[in-house]
Amino acid sequence: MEAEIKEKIVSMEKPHMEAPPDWQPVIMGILCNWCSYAGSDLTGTSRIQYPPNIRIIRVPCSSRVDPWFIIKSLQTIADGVLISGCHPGDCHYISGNYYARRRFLVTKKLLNFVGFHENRVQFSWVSAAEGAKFAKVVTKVTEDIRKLGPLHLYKKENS
Amino acid sequence: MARVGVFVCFCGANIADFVDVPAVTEEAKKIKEVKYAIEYKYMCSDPGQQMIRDAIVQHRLTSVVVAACSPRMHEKTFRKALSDAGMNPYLLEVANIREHSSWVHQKDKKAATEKASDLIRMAVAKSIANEQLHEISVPVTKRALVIGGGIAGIQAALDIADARIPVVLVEKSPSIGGRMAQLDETFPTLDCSQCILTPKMVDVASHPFIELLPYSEVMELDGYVGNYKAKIKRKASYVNFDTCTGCGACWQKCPVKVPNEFNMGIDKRKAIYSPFPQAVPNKPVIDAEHCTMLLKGKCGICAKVCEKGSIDYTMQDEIVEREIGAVVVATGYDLWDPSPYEEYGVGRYKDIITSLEFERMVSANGPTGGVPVRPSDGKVPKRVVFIKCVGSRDEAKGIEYCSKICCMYTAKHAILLHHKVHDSHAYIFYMDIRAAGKGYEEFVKRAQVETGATYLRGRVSKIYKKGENLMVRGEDAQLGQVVEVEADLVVLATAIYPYKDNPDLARLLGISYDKYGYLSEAHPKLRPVETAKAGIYLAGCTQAPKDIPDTVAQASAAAAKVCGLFAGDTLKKDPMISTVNTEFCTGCQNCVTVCPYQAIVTEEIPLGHGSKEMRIVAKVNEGVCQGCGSCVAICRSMAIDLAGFTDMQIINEIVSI
Amino acid sequence: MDYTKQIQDIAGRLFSEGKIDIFIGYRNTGFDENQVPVLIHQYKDVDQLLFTDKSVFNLANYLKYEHTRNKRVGLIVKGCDSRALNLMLTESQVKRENLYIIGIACEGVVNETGEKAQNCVECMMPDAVVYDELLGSATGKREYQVNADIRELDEKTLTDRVEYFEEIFENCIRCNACRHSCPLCYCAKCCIDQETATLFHGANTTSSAFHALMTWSLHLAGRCVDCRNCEKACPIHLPLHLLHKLNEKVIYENFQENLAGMTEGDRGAFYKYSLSDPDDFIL
Amino acid sequence: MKLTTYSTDQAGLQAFYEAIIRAHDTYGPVEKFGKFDFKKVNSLSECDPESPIPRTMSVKPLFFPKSAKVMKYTATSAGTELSDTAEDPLAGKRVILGVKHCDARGLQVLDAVYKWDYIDTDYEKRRENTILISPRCDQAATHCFCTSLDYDLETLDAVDVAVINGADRKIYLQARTEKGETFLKENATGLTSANGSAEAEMKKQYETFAASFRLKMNYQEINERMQGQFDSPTFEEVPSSCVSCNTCAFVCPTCHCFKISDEKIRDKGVRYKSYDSCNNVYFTLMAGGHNPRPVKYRRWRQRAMHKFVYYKERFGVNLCIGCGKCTTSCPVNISIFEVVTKVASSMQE
Repeated sequence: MEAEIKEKIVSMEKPHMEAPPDWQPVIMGILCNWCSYAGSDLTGTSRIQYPPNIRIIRVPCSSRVDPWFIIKSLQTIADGVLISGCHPGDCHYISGNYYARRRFLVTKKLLNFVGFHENRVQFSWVSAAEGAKFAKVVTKVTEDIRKLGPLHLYKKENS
Repeated sequence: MARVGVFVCFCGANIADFVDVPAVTEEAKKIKEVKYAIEYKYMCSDPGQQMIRDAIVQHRLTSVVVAACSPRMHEKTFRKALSDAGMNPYLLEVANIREHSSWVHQKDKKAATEKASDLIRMAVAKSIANEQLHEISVPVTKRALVIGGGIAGIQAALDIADARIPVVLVEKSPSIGGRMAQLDETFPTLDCSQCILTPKMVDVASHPFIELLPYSEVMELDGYVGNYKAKIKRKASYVNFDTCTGCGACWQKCPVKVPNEFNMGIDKRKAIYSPFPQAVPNKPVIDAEHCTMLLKGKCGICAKVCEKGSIDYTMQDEIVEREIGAVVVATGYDLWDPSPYEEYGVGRYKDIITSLEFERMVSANGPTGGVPVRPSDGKVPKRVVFIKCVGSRDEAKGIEYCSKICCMYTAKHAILLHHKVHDSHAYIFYMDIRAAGKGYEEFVKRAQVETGATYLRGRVSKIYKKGENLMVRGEDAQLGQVVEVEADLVVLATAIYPYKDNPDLARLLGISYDKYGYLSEAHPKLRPVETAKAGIYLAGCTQAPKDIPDTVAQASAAAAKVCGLFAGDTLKKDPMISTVNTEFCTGCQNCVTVCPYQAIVTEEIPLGHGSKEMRIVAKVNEGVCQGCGSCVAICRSMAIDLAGFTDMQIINEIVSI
Repeated sequence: MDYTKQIQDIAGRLFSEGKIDIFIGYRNTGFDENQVPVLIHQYKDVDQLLFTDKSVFNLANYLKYEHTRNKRVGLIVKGCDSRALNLMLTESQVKRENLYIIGIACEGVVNETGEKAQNCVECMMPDAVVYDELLGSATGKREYQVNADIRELDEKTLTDRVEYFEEIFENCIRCNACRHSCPLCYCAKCCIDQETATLFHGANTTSSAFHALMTWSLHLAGRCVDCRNCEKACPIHLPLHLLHKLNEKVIYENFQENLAGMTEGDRGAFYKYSLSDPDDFIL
Repeated sequence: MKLTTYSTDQAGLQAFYEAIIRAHDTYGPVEKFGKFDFKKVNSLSECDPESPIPRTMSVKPLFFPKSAKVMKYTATSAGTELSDTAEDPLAGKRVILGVKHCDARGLQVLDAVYKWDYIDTDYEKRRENTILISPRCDQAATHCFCTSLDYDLETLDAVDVAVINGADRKIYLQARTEKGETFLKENATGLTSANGSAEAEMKKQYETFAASFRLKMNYQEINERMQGQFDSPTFEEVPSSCVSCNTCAFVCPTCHCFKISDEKIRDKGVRYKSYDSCNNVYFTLMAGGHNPRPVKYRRWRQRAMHKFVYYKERFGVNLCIGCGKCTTSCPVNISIFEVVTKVASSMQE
């Protein structure tokens, strides 16, 4: 039990800040048009249920995602960010997700270094056929962030 | 001041059952920029679209948000509705409240409703930053380049030319015809390959819309879809094709003998040669690597015997340029080199040949006059062992894929052997028989019944010499025992392998290729003919192993694509592409590096107003840009933006959830 | 490390041969032992020039301003400076033919307390990599070592790191001296000053400082040469190198990339990719 | 002017400070990253009122913060609703320890612009509610030249309570304003009254202090000379090593340019007023695209002229107060002292 509490303290940004009782996490989802957005549509068409906390933005390709979309999302309303693109090799634009992958890794590590829990920013590859995977990923990300509680770092005052 | 109209769809019960649509509409009305919001049963229906059109006019809307199903579904429909109301169609945003809310949060109506409201708020915020966009039109040069003169290239060229579109057909060797010209008879109908191919070859040569450039290679391809410029090297043939009659006196007298590539090196050709009797054009060329006149300056016999004086030893390679609008790549295949199969004795035993060598032997115009013979002693073989999947489906020694045609041609070879040598017997070692195709299974049956060939399921483990003959040891997996067959001749069905220069060609064309060297299609299922580079298409075995019907089908498909591309005077393109703001561009050219389509070039502009000093900035080629946004995300000075997904639009979405 | 004489000679020679319009070097501040950059326009000022282990500032920074554009410039570069210069050459910000580069095989500069500076202790490439003339004897590339401060912070708990960095971002006054003193921040208008950013991050608040510094460090990821001009310029002495060194560590460890600016034509880790890049962090 | 003076020793001063910290909202120079910045303190050990001048930031942010909320608003289809921001955190009664005299003088100079045609009520309130307690400098730092800019015994009323080191380790506390007088009297527990006895020692102390200055100028003369120097070519040469980094303006105790920016999320917005700098290229960029100061030397000229000419023209007092903070913070140590003296002297040549 003690170890568990310690673990919690070590892994939280601001352990002393409690989540309000009716708090729900907000997750910013940025999906590439060709694979992940299509995959999320398939989740819908297949009526696979997932937590309603994600808000989705459509971009043409994961390589369109500038790291400061992530930073800005975290600074405004979102408690976490999920970015999803095509599997390596499947990029509609040949190489976009390879460039994106490098940026994502560095962004994730940098954010973690300055204090964001690594689960705040997540990436996934979801193909247009992986409706079930999309639901699984969203569920996992939502639950991870729910455990972390509301994000309090560098928020804009009016968010 | 933005005036946004929000149109919320019930989608029958699809949305309405799980999202409180009227509440969502009310919520939307609270947004500052929203001047009009309404819900309707089916927004995509005619009355629904009419509501949008009316509201645009009535409420002087500056952008429209439709909250309904996925934009991948009805974005086009609603864009058209905007257009019809005289509004720029790109001022539309779709909030996906069906796939992303009602269908996936069916157990929590409150949360689904909240989420739908948020999605609408995001779409409204994005739409405020939407700009009027206009379809891009790119001029087209209506001329196609076909690379490769095999059956794929021939078919594509003929189909395009028949649509009265000029074609430049480039073939590397002296004659068109390709691999198909080497074949004897073709499965599953056993019609003579030459008989069906040569008329097409002649058609190519005589077609008014086809410019045939044999003995030529593409050196450079610049530009973009509709506007390519190709540099083609016409290799020096040392024969004036205009005066040459193709009489053959020169090659009959030529003293230099060279292994004949067309016959897989079974016999010899001369240094001046025409590859085969039905060649098109039927004009000889001098092989500069072997001609003693060209190498040492001695001989000159061909010039002496040529009555027309067509021989010109001083001829030089020539570069010709052609402006073209589209390219069909049909470079065909090579045979996989079976030498890793040491246990078969490849290279050690003369009487092990490849299937294409066998094909040449049984061919009526082949080196042995249509009768198979043993290379070692010239005897006609009675017991022939055919081994399938040599290289194919073998991760350890060969390649992973199935070469697709070997099952069929081996069956054909068994029949041909039976026809040519009546008292012969064929033994066929196979892994599986893959005979999917019209008349294919029947054909294999026919081979088995008609020839009595022994089909042995199993791999060959060793071939060794026994006297003059070869002992083939393998496994009969059905009996579960080792079998040994004494053979006069062994024929290896070696795998199809991509044409060896494919990677170089792909780099030259700016398209991608896989680990073997097959050129990559844009999408394996839905765009199997296109490459990722607009205006470049694939046909035949350059993309993957294929038989003749598939090759011809793909060639015709590529031709149809070209014709479709050339249907209008200009190409219409989606306007969602990158644009450079030269004021902020630093000219670092990182965007040039990451663009997968080479769509970004540089230009020089004056440093300031009226300044003589110049600076470099990036420039997006509208015709090439596909709108992925890679350049936008890496541009540090934010000088590039992607229409339809601008930074401003995305920020607006982010801060309004 | 004292190349004062050689540099004065070279600069003098360049001016007298008419090969340069401007020479960028170091001079004494005039009131203490420290040195400041100086732009010399004529032969007679050459004797001001100095070069010792107090010649700290990265002079490549001056190549981004209007008064050196299209001028023939002579300048001194240490190892790190030369790598910044290399990137500027790769990114077409300067023309090689306009430059006369005096490379230094650097032995490390000193910090305010007189000790060898941290970035020099950890320097992987002390020799200038691009030059017309090299002073000192090259010692070659050294082993990569993880920055001492990064190692220390990595061992802390997330909560402690949060506290540490909150202090940094709270104290930032957003004067932007860091980016102005960085030779690789040459954009005509920084993205942080553009409408898209100012609309939400225009104020000098902690959150804006966070946005600005994070964006800045990501724009320098794979490009930062660790010259620490930014840190020297910061009026409140924020440990800005942490952000860059972390990026450098991630890139070095995960992508096996070369150091930023080692060769001309290498644009840095974000402008290329490898099929074997780590994928395990992706769901 | 009759000045209430108390005397004490080092321990007494510590006790005085501690008593103040206990009784009032107190700010003092707190060390962070090697620099002293004025922060709220809860005990004397957190801060150092004697912090060294070159490493101490200005006290300006406590009166004119780097970013302050102007208002909040909510924009919906029902209209835009404005709301005042939460209470100004700097408006309450407070005491600031360890203010440098130059800093305090800077506030005095700033009063002129803030209490000019429009009175900045926020600023005024912050000024009114603040007691500045300031140890007097004994030694000039490298870049100090405040004595050349109207600093003398008479203008010490820039602070409310002056702390003066006397002979024999005696420390005098002297009220320099009415506000300071009331404050000192209220908090004089434990201090010995020493009215009238400090003046002589102060004079002596000032003399040694004044003698420690490396930099000296006649600013009246410089002011006159520079008035005609707008087109001086010296402006183009002097700051050539400037990197346009803005630091000088941000650390300056008297720079008061600001920008207004909105941060809007969903339907709620906050309007901020934040520092800006004339050294910023885009400072003077106008909506039409014209920029009167696109190049560095023009921006530098503006800075120098504003500091030494324009402000005096309008308000009768020099804007630069000679604290040397800009030179200390400048990454390439450009000295405004050097620049203006060079420009002023270039006319003679």
